[in-house]
Amino acid sequence: MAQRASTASKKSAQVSAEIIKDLHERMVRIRLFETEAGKLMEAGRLPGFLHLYVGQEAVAAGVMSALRDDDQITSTHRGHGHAVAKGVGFREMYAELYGRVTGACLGRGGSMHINDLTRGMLGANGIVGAGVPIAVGAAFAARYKGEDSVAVTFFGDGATNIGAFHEGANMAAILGLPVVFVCENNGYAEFTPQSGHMLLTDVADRAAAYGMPSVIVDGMDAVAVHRAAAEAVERARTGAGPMMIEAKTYRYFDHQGVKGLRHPYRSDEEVAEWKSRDPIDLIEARAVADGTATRPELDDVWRRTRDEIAEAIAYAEASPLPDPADLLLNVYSG
Amino acid sequence: MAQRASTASKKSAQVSAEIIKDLHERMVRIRLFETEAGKLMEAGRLPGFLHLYVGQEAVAAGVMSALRDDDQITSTHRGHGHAVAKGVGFREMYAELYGRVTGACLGRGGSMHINDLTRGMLGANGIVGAGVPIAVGAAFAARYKGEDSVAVTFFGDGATNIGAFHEGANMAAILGLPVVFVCENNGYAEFTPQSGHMLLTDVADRAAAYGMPSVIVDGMDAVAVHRAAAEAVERARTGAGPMMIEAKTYRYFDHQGVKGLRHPYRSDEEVAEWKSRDPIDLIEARAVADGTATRPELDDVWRRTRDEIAEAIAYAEASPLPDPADLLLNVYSG
Amino acid sequence: MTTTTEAPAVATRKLTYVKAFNEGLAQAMREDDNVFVAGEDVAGYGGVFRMFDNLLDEFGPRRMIDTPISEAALVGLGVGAAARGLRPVVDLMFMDFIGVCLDQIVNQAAKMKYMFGGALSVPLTITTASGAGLGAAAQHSQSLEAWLAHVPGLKVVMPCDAYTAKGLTVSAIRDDNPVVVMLNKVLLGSTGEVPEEIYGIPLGRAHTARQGSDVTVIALGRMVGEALAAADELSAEGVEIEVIDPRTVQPLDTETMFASVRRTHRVLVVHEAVTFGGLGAEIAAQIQDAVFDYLDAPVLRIGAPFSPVPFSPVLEKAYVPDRARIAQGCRRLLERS
Amino acid sequence: MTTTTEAPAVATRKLTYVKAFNEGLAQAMREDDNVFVAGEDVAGYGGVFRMFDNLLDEFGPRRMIDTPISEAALVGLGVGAAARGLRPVVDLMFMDFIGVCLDQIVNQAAKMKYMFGGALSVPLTITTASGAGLGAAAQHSQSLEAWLAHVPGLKVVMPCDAYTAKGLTVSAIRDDNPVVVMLNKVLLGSTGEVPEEIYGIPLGRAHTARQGSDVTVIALGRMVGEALAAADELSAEGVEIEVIDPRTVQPLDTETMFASVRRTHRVLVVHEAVTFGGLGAEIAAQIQDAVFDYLDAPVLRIGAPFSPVPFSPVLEKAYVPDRARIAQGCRRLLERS
Ligand SMILES: Cc1ncc(C[n+]2csc(CCOP(=O)(O)OP(=O)(O)O)c2C)c(N)n1
Ligand SMILES: Cc1ncc(C[n+]2csc(CCOP(=O)(O)OP(=O)(O)O)c2C)c(N)n1
Ligand SMILES: [Mg+2]
Ligand SMILES: [Mg+2]
Repeated sequence: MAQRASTASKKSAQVSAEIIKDLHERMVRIRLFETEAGKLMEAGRLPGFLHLYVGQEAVAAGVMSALRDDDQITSTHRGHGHAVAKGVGFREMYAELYGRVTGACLGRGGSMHINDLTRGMLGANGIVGAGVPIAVGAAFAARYKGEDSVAVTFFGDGATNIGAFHEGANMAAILGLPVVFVCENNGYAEFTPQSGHMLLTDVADRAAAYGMPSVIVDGMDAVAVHRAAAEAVERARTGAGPMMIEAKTYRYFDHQGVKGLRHPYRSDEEVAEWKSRDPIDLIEARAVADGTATRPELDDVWRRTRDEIAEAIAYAEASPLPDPADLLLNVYSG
Repeated sequence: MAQRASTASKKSAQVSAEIIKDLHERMVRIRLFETEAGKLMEAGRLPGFLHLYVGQEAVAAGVMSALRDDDQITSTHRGHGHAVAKGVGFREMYAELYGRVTGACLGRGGSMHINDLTRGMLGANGIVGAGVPIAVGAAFAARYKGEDSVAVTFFGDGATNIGAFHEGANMAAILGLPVVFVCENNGYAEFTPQSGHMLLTDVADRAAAYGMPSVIVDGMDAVAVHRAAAEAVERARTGAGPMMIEAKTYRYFDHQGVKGLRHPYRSDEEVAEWKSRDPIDLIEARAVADGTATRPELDDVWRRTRDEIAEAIAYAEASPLPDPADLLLNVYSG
Repeated sequence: MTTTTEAPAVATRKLTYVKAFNEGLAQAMREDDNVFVAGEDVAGYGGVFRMFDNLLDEFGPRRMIDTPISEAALVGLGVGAAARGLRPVVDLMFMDFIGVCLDQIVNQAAKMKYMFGGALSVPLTITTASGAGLGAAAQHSQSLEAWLAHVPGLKVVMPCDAYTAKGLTVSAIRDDNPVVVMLNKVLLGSTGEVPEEIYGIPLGRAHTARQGSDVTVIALGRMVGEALAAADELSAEGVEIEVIDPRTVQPLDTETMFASVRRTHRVLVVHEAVTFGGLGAEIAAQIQDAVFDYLDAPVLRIGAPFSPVPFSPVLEKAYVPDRARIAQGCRRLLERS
Repeated sequence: MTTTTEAPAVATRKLTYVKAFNEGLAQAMREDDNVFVAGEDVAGYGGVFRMFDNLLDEFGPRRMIDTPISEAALVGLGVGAAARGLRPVVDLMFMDFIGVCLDQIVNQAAKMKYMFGGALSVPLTITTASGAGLGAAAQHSQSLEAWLAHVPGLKVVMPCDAYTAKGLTVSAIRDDNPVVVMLNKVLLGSTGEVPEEIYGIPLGRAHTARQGSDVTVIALGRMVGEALAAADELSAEGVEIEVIDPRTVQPLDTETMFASVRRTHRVLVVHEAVTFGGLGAEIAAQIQDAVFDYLDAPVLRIGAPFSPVPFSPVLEKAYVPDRARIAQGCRRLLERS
């Protein structure tokens, strides 16, 4: 039913140098954004919760590199990676994490509600599965208006057990809407392994319940993800309807925050094994091997990004707090 | 994935005469109960809504004949057939439709809430899909208490699009509970044909999304349904987990009430074609042909049932109305 | 687009409540191509309450969408489409079904603008049928406006007659916020004068349906008609009651209520919902706070008793407030000195 | 099984709120094998708030069930199991998630006994964490007790400290009705004296947390502590306030409130939920009705402003009521003659 990973990744050989570099840069941007956010949180400088994306970078980078600016995405509680990859600026993202009025939500939303309508980022979401039908609605609007943009909805393995996912998938299928369903299967829903929340090995097999094609990709291989996404997006854009991509991936940090020492829900070996296939290491090795980029070029991406992040954090810290007098701002329109 | 109807019905040859008679009687009881209820409604003697089961009798009869009294069922808005087949009395059912204090719900619930805990009938339900997780809970309780009863949940084709179905199916699967999922696919959700609410031809294919086996049966053939149900129940009872049965069936009357003249959502030919395979006609022909019963014996079932129904309606009509002074009865326990 | 055309003064013909709704919706669809309707059996069948009759013929399947039984996805579809600039009208058939999709209404539609720092609007209209009286029992008869009115970001309207069914629906669709339009099932076939042209009734403004000097009765939805009937009965006894129809329960026009109470000194609030935690509580709390010194008697609330809606008509009749209970409440208020 | 052991008089040691909850739950599980717990990460992980720490070790996987992210099925599992005689404890983690499963709570659990003509009971306990103060923003910080208290058939408790967290949880589990236990997230780590033995706190009975003669403050959940702090502050000014903790908001012990107001003549209600449509409205409405002639000033309500819960701590602090606002409210009430 679902194409196997091998099938999809075989084609991963044939992408341009430009795309490889693009994928690399998106991933580095996510990695550094998240690592710094984690440090700030551990230093007690950020309020609220952080669900960090480190480890899963290839998915956001691979999918977003296949999208246009006017394509829409809906995201999850673990949304920073999607936002960064979709082009949301570091400044407004950090400022939001700091609760500053210059933030992406004017300090009102925090980590779980980061959005940027100018970038087609229709928001992270604190409710598991809730973004799925919203993406279906965005795709509906595109078709209704005669535009050819598509909508992509990201969700975890755990999220496929909630009703909104099921309803949204069936709705997209029966209406034949341009939606790409991207399951980031990191093997866990919080602290429950996939085997504890569903009997299937491959979430992609759920697509058949909606008459939707699906593909499984190596979620640590940004190129493989990019190719699968490009295909699914092309299908959707040309009116062939929705499709599901399952990307097998892993999160390095805890469900929330950076380190989780409380409950050994996964082994050190498991973590180490996944890290040995780090998505950024993989693409760098490949880029250097095939001459797409030199080591110094790659290092430069890290350096530039680090500088940009340092600047953005300084900007956030220097930004004013919201004024409590404006508590009722934006509750209603008009 | 799902066994095809042919596979399941082949075995339908080998059931005992006793079971054939049992199936016949259950179906006649449903048919007459519903036909009379429909007449009473058209005569303006029953308040509220009625979703009649006529046409689908083979499903309730086939499943219920495979159950024990201590097995539990949850039902739907179209619940009379399930209740009758599970052994709920005509008196309390009619009395409930009349809103009398002698009714199955003391007149508080009406058609959509008929229940009988002594018969393992955990209630009709006015909310599409809502009975599914409740059956999962009943099955959980049975296993928890070390009992070997099973739970059966009935739902329509349309109901498989709602979140509660999806969540309940996955929950039963991952917990390995003794639940049998019976989809009564009558081809319509209200006035929307199946092709308008899902892309699949066979609802049974949805079971795979939960790692659950499934089977498709001819829902006009009570014997076929009985055999499929007996197998699924046996599996569940012996700890092999949940299974889904899709019974392809048809409702003769309108979604609600008896005749629907407003919107020609289905053709006369379609209705006639299904009626030509009437489940009661089928079993009677078979019973007479193979000598299981004589025509007079079968007629006697109709006559006895008619008498019982006339008596039950008289009982209901003679029953007192609830006392408005008792408005707050049973809102709380204790 | 939050301007509302004020209603024309002269009505020209009688229409049923449901046809008035339907006409308002159709005119709003003609006015703005961004308006579409989605729901279960709204297109081909025209809605189980005939709310959407003939709209498929006029607007076609692009704008009239039949959906699967998937209320969470249905509302979500509306949220996403609204976020992208359309003006969806999403139908929930029975209000009782909001339990399966409240997250999309409350955590998504209502909060999105706020959480996103004002980056967008969610001009979503949700239509639904509420109320008891048809023997539809506990899961098909509820009036749950108190839940919705407690949610910042939502607006809620409760048309009491054909005229308001049309005007409030038009305003709901034109409004840039998520608005829930609670039609009343018992009123669907009731008739009233309705202007032919499109008109909006301003949201958040109460209407004094009858003037009187002795008692103020604030009535929601179908209870407006019951209150007017009670007023006739009381008038024969020499008691003149003022009937206020809030029309919109979120935002709630309390100023009109306060002004009335300052004149009458006595007030009764009536709604179909159960009294405990109903909007009568909010209205009573605000009135006693704002015009405490004008009150000659405590604010009296009339609502349903604290039980699910019973099926048996004899119980249902005792359950839902009516003109007799309203009249009796007014008399009690007047007895109190 | 609706009897409740009255709490022993002497407390022996301090425990955190969350440990007190956990201890009560564990003792109720020891008391009755029919009690089991289901929810997301409640077993292996012990709950994201550590509410279920160590319970898997003691009770094993038969009684501690980790479930998929499927709240509708989770509550439904509880309803079905309760209908079949078990006493499920079902955890919803954050109260904000009830939007995805409210149908099972409201249309199934709450109404089943009534709709079924009394044929069964639904002894289901739903635990959840509510309230703002952790920077968790609009979808993880709500206090939605007003929705639940408006539903006939449900009971709702709001423990304000470690002692009540244990006792109300035990009573909720022993009760034969669906009861929602709203823990408060900010209080989880707060400590208080808690008896070691199992005890229940009667549902539906308010507790006078502090006696005073000048103003009655009725405070829900975490606001009880804020009210007591305000009382200390006011006491220094020579003003003695009486603090009433309803403990159970459905059923609501209004008699205790009325009796207090008859003595103090002034009353303030405070809760975390938004003021509009919050339970303060119901309490105010009942008080002005029942003891109108005793009131020297209108009932004053303090709650959150009408907006979603903001993320930025500076806004969140301004959003949630606190001791300062309560004290100020009391002063305002006293100024009014
Ligand atoms: C409706 C709902 N239920 C529960 C939660 C709490 N929760 C937040 S994230 C999460 C796990 C999600 O797992 P998955 O979908 O696999 O995403 P991942 O965290 O692995 O990225 C849970 C249970 C929630 N936010 N919303
Ligand atoms: C949550 C919910 N949505 C919508 C309805 C209205 N409704 C009642 S029955 C029905 C159609 C059900 O179709 P199906 O499941 O196929 O059952 P059938 O009526 O064909 O037996 C609908 C939409 C409802 N009762 N509950
Ligand atoms: Mg995951
Ligand atoms: Mg059907």
